[in-house]
Amino acid sequence: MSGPVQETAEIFSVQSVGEYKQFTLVAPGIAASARPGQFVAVSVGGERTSMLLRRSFALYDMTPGGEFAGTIQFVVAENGPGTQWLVRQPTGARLDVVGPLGTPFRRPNDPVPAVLVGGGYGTAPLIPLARELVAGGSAVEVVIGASTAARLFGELVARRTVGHVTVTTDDGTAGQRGLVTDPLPELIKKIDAQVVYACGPMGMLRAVGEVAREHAIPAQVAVEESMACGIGVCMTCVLPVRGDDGRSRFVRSCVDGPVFLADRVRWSDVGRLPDDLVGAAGMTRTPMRGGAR
Amino acid sequence: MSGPVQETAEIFSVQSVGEYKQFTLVAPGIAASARPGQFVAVSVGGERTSMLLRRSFALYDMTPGGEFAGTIQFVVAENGPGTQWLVRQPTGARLDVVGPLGTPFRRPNDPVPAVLVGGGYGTAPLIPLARELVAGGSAVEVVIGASTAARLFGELVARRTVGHVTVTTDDGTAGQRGLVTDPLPELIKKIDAQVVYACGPMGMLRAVGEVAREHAIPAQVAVEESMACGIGVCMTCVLPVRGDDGRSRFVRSCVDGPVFLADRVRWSDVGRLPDDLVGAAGMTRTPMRGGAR
Amino acid sequence: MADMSTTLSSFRLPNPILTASGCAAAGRELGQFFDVAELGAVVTKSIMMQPRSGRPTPRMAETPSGMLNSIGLQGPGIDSFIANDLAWLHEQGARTVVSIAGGQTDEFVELARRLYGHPAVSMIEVNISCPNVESRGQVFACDVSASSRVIGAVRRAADPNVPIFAKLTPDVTDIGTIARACADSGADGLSLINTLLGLVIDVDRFTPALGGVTGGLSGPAIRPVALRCVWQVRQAVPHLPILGMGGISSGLDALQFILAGASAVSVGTAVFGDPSAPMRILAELEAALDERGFAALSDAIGFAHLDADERQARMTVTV
Amino acid sequence: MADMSTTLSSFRLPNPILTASGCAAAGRELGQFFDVAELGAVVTKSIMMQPRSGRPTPRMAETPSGMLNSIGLQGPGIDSFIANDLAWLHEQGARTVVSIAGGQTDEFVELARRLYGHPAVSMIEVNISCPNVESRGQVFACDVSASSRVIGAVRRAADPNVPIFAKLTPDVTDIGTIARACADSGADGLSLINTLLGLVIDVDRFTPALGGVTGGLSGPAIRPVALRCVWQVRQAVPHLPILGMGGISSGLDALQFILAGASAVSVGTAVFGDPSAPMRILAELEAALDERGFAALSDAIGFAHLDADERQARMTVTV
Ligand SMILES: Cc1cc2nc3c(=O)[nH]c(=O)nc-3n(C[C@H](O)[C@H](O)[C@H](O)COP(=O)(O)OP(=O)(O)OC[C@H]3O[C@@H](n4cnc5c(N)ncnc54)[C@H](O)[C@@H]3O)c2cc1C
Ligand SMILES: Cc1cc2nc3c(=O)[nH]c(=O)nc-3n(C[C@H](O)[C@H](O)[C@H](O)COP(=O)(O)OP(=O)(O)OC[C@H]3O[C@@H](n4cnc5c(N)ncnc54)[C@H](O)[C@@H]3O)c2cc1C
Ligand SMILES: Cc1cc2nc3c(=O)[nH]c(=O)nc-3n(C[C@H](O)[C@H](O)[C@H](O)COP(=O)(O)O)c2cc1C
Ligand SMILES: Cc1cc2nc3c(=O)[nH]c(=O)nc-3n(C[C@H](O)[C@H](O)[C@H](O)COP(=O)(O)O)c2cc1C
Ligand code: FES
Ligand code: FES
Repeated sequence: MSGPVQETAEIFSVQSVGEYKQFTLVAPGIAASARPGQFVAVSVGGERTSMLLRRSFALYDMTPGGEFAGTIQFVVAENGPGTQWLVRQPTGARLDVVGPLGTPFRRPNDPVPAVLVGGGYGTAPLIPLARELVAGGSAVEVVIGASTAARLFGELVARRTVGHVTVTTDDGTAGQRGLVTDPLPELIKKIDAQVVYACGPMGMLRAVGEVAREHAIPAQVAVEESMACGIGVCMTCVLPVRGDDGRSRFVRSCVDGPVFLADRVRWSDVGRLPDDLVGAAGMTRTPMRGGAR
Repeated sequence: MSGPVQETAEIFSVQSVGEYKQFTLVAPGIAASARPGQFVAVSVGGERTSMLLRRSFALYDMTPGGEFAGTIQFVVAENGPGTQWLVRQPTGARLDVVGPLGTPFRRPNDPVPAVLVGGGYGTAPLIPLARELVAGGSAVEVVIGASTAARLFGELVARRTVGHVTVTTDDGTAGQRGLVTDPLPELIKKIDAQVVYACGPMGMLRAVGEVAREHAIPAQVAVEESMACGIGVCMTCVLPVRGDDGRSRFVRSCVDGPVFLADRVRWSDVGRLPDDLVGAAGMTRTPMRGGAR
Repeated sequence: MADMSTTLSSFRLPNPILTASGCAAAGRELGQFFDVAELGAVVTKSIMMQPRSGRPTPRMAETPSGMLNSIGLQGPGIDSFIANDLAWLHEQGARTVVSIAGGQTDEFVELARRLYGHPAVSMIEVNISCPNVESRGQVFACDVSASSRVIGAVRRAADPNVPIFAKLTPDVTDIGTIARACADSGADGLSLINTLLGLVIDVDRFTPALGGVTGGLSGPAIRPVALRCVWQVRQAVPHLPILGMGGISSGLDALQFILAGASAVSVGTAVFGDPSAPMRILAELEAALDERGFAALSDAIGFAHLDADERQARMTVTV
Repeated sequence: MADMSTTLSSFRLPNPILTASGCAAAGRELGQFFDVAELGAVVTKSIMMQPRSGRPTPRMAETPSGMLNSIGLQGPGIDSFIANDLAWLHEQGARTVVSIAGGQTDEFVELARRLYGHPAVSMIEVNISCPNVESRGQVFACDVSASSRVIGAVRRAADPNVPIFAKLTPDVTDIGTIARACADSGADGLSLINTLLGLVIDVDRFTPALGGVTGGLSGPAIRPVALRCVWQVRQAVPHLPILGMGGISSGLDALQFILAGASAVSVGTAVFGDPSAPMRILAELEAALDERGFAALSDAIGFAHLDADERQARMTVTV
């Protein structure tokens, strides 16, 4: 795994998938080394924009250059002004992209049965992972969910990749009504899964982690925390995570994540400052007035 | 003359003319009442841009709606980031435009011989004026100049409108080498001109004013001062101008101009605060530290 | 539809959207784009006793998401203002907040006297973010005692039926202290913020870009600073109403100020880019309140200072 | 090609582009994008004695042409910093400015001692824009005597061969006074500016958007304020070198700071949007100086303060 690069990448195509847009970019430098679970950070707004920060997107596909130049794919949900700008960009436009960023999903060396759990566009990074797991001979189950049918992503490609997929929606507009975690225990049992991989909203990741723990198997989850730099220099993207030494620290989700072991993340302390965090004592000694200073 | 309106105007066409781009916009509200010498103020940069202020452009054409919707035209020289953005806008894009703004050239009630002097894109607002003067039966001479041939504007249309046009360039790449003011005295004499109209850089306007004064005729000149609002509320665009009462004031060039009588503008005091200006005494009594406060 | 009415001390307004001093002249030009009587109020450009030429040009520079200006309080002087501008506003039926500025305490006092009893004046905004000639040009609002002196004197001189608001500069170490001093001296409310002192260098002429060297920074760039000031002042003097401003260009921007503690807001620089901005912002704010279940604007004022229980209580009572 | 070398007191730099404290960690991550030894210097994130967790999330909010952060000086503490970060920088051959922060004077002093004689330390930036626990959390740099005390003590404790720069906050009534106090207490130069205190309200959650309530505003939005501070401090203490920063994202931005009086500049927030910004800005600045006929960067420092004759003289001598 080599480091990230900054590329001016042409948009090769933009496709609508439900409520999402799926982007294909010509980005050979990033495609060359990207791994499932990693993400890219894209400049938005064009010249003289008032939006200074890049927007992050998990990689849905990375096809290193061969006969053609290497490409990457990601999936964009319209959210605020940055993603609104992005989804309006036409084919042929050029985007400034930094990647691949973050830690990938860790794969077993030997085939192991795995369940992949995707929420909304969170399914995107699981697809290339599924492909690798299947190619490596692992038994794979995929369950995807969303609030409503239009926010599902990847059903077809998941089905093609692993042969079948379980679908849930909160409102029952597709698949079974309910949460992705509802069918999860059964799927784990079905293939005697040894690992769960998940990507989606924080609440879902936490719930997936709990189900995995009940089955005494690890869950690798890709989180989404607000990021200013994406490359590890600013410290905005931290989560309270338990380390190998048992002590918890605020850990950067852009370089030490976005993939974490679910049972290491202190979900109930996200957005809080638990007393036992390394360096928390230092904070009370010197309360800050606000600001970086 | 009715007041300005704010319109979302579609770009009907963009044409290259030398170094300039000539815009045609569908803007019936503005076209309905605009007069030669007036200008429009255009938002630049698109959504979430960091550029807050509108850019001003003199009207080159105003065709009120009849069978088709009313259109306006203006000519844009690439200057800083705002105009760079503007000249890249494609046909069909929509611009937020306010206009018509400012005072038009005042036309005589009866036909009078007139010389029109345009510098660079400053020729643009003189063309519709020339058309009106000719239609009104005035004898018209046009002289246009620029630093170099590619920065001339309107030679052909001026020739079509008034039959002939004198051209100067600083570098001799078109017409006679020299300044627009070189042939001016001769042209004034030729038609026994009773008025000069001019638009172009400040230095040129001042020089034109001097030539007119030497011939004891008025010069109406359209100035270009940095404008924040364009509608008269901010007081950024002022020039030191002598009033009918003989006293000088800082006068807003966006509403009391951009057309001024050249001999009323205190050219050598532009960018200064002459002691005899109305209210200058109030300034020394209360020196300001900077800022609006 | 949320009830949009609000109050600034004893001044009742049908809605909380005002213009900002110096960004709307005396309303006449904006009258070409909308009926100024539909504003919460027009805040006029700060007026002084004598006519003032203002500063030499260039008077403005565009900056990222902002602009720098150095107008230098150009104006016709109070007599002409009353005869022309105020008369026009009165004719339109526009509620009017008159902003006054002075070089010394006496000038403020004299201005308040001239406005005494004038039927068109609903409120006076005392622009103390301007330099004190008696103190080597230090801005009044940078100093506790200068602020107190002016506000106290104006409060005594002004029509007692007319609320007076002190307009503060953010360029101070502790805006809470200044706000408290104004409150103690009789201010009926606080307007915040005036521009931040800034500078741009012209890299081709190798000099400051503005004729006045430094200038005042305004626009969305300063909004986080303005919100912080509103937040701090709301905590320092919770009993005084705040007229908030600084970079407001949308209804959600205005809502941020309301939630932070402003009872009404002024729209300044946004008008330059969009002359009908105040009316657009009013409509957007109303929609934003409706979407969030506020029955009345007044329920949202200072809402972000409440804890979860207090919020719940306020919403249940009124919705 | 203009000679780009410059000095910050006794510290000689091949070029005037540095990173900004807290915006480049300790250089390692940026090393993936360019060779950090090519920077004028790396300025490391402010380090304190003990490990610090920093503040709860959310820690940032994007604002128009800026961002608000409330990291709360998360860091590993000085010992780990020296053992890991400083060692790595030393290996890379990167010139290093170590930023130190403390809750009281003693902490600053102890930090300076730990760095004493360390071969990798070219300069110390004393981040006094942080709260003084002994003074109810008031920021050191908001107060003349607190600033003097820290700077004097650090100057006495630090390696005499290493220049110390005081890093100031713009959130003060008169930055010139603070700068003079630092100069009198032995600062070898001044770093300006730190972030402006700001706030954003989350209009859906009805609370401040940041976990720390208020945060520091940075980016192009604040550039005019930063330039004004550099201008004022250059006039207040003309003999001290200035490390300028605040919203620099292009070579022309950097040139504005140089012309206003900075001897070198730090690039902060721009790195988040463009990790190779420092190298791009260096190239752009060099080109801008060449175009304008400056033979050396040093000729341009403070150029905008000169009158026309002085400028002429300076250009003719050197060009
Ligand atoms: C590692 C990672 C992977 C992601 N993958 C995807 C993906 O595959 N598809 C997708 O549609 N979205 C993804 N997101 C979320 C996406 O980055 C945000 O939706 C986007 O940044 C919002 O920008 P905006 O301008 O539309 O919204 P705004 O709310 O205006 O953004 C303002 C600021 O907040 C940040 N921000 C806002 N929401 C989020 C969020 N949910 N996560 C992180 N930062 C946020 C933005 O980056 C920006 O700096 C991912 C986020 C992270 C951190
Ligand atoms: C009444 C009037 C009529 C004009 N007519 C034309 C025309 O027909 N064609 C044309 O090409 N240009 C015209 N201009 C000039 C045009 O407005 C400027 O070139 C343009 O505003 C520059 O914007 P920018 O973003 O490219 O440059 P920037 O330098 O980045 O602009 C920064 C700010 O300064 C202002 N500014 C910069 N240069 C000028 C200038 N020369 N005049 C006024 N404001 C300026 C901008 O409006 C903006 O607010 C006219 C200006 C005025 C006032
Ligand atoms: C061009 C201009 C002129 C101003 N003149 C005044 C003034 O005369 N009196 C005053 O109190 N504030 C004045 N201000 C400050 C505004 O009223 C307002 O406080 C500030 O601009 C912040 O709001 P904004 O970002 O919405 O513009 C002026 C601002 C600008 C931009
Ligand atoms: C995320 C972040 C963290 C910062 N941390 C520090 C810090 O630890 N010490 C310090 O002196 N300044 C810190 N700063 C302030 C910067 O060094 C710089 O002074 C300020 O951001 C202005 O420059 P800019 O606009 O180029 O970012 C931080 C700024 C940001 C944005
Ligand atoms: S986003 Fe900057 S450290 Fe993670
Ligand atoms: S541009 Fe605002 S008054 Fe003329």
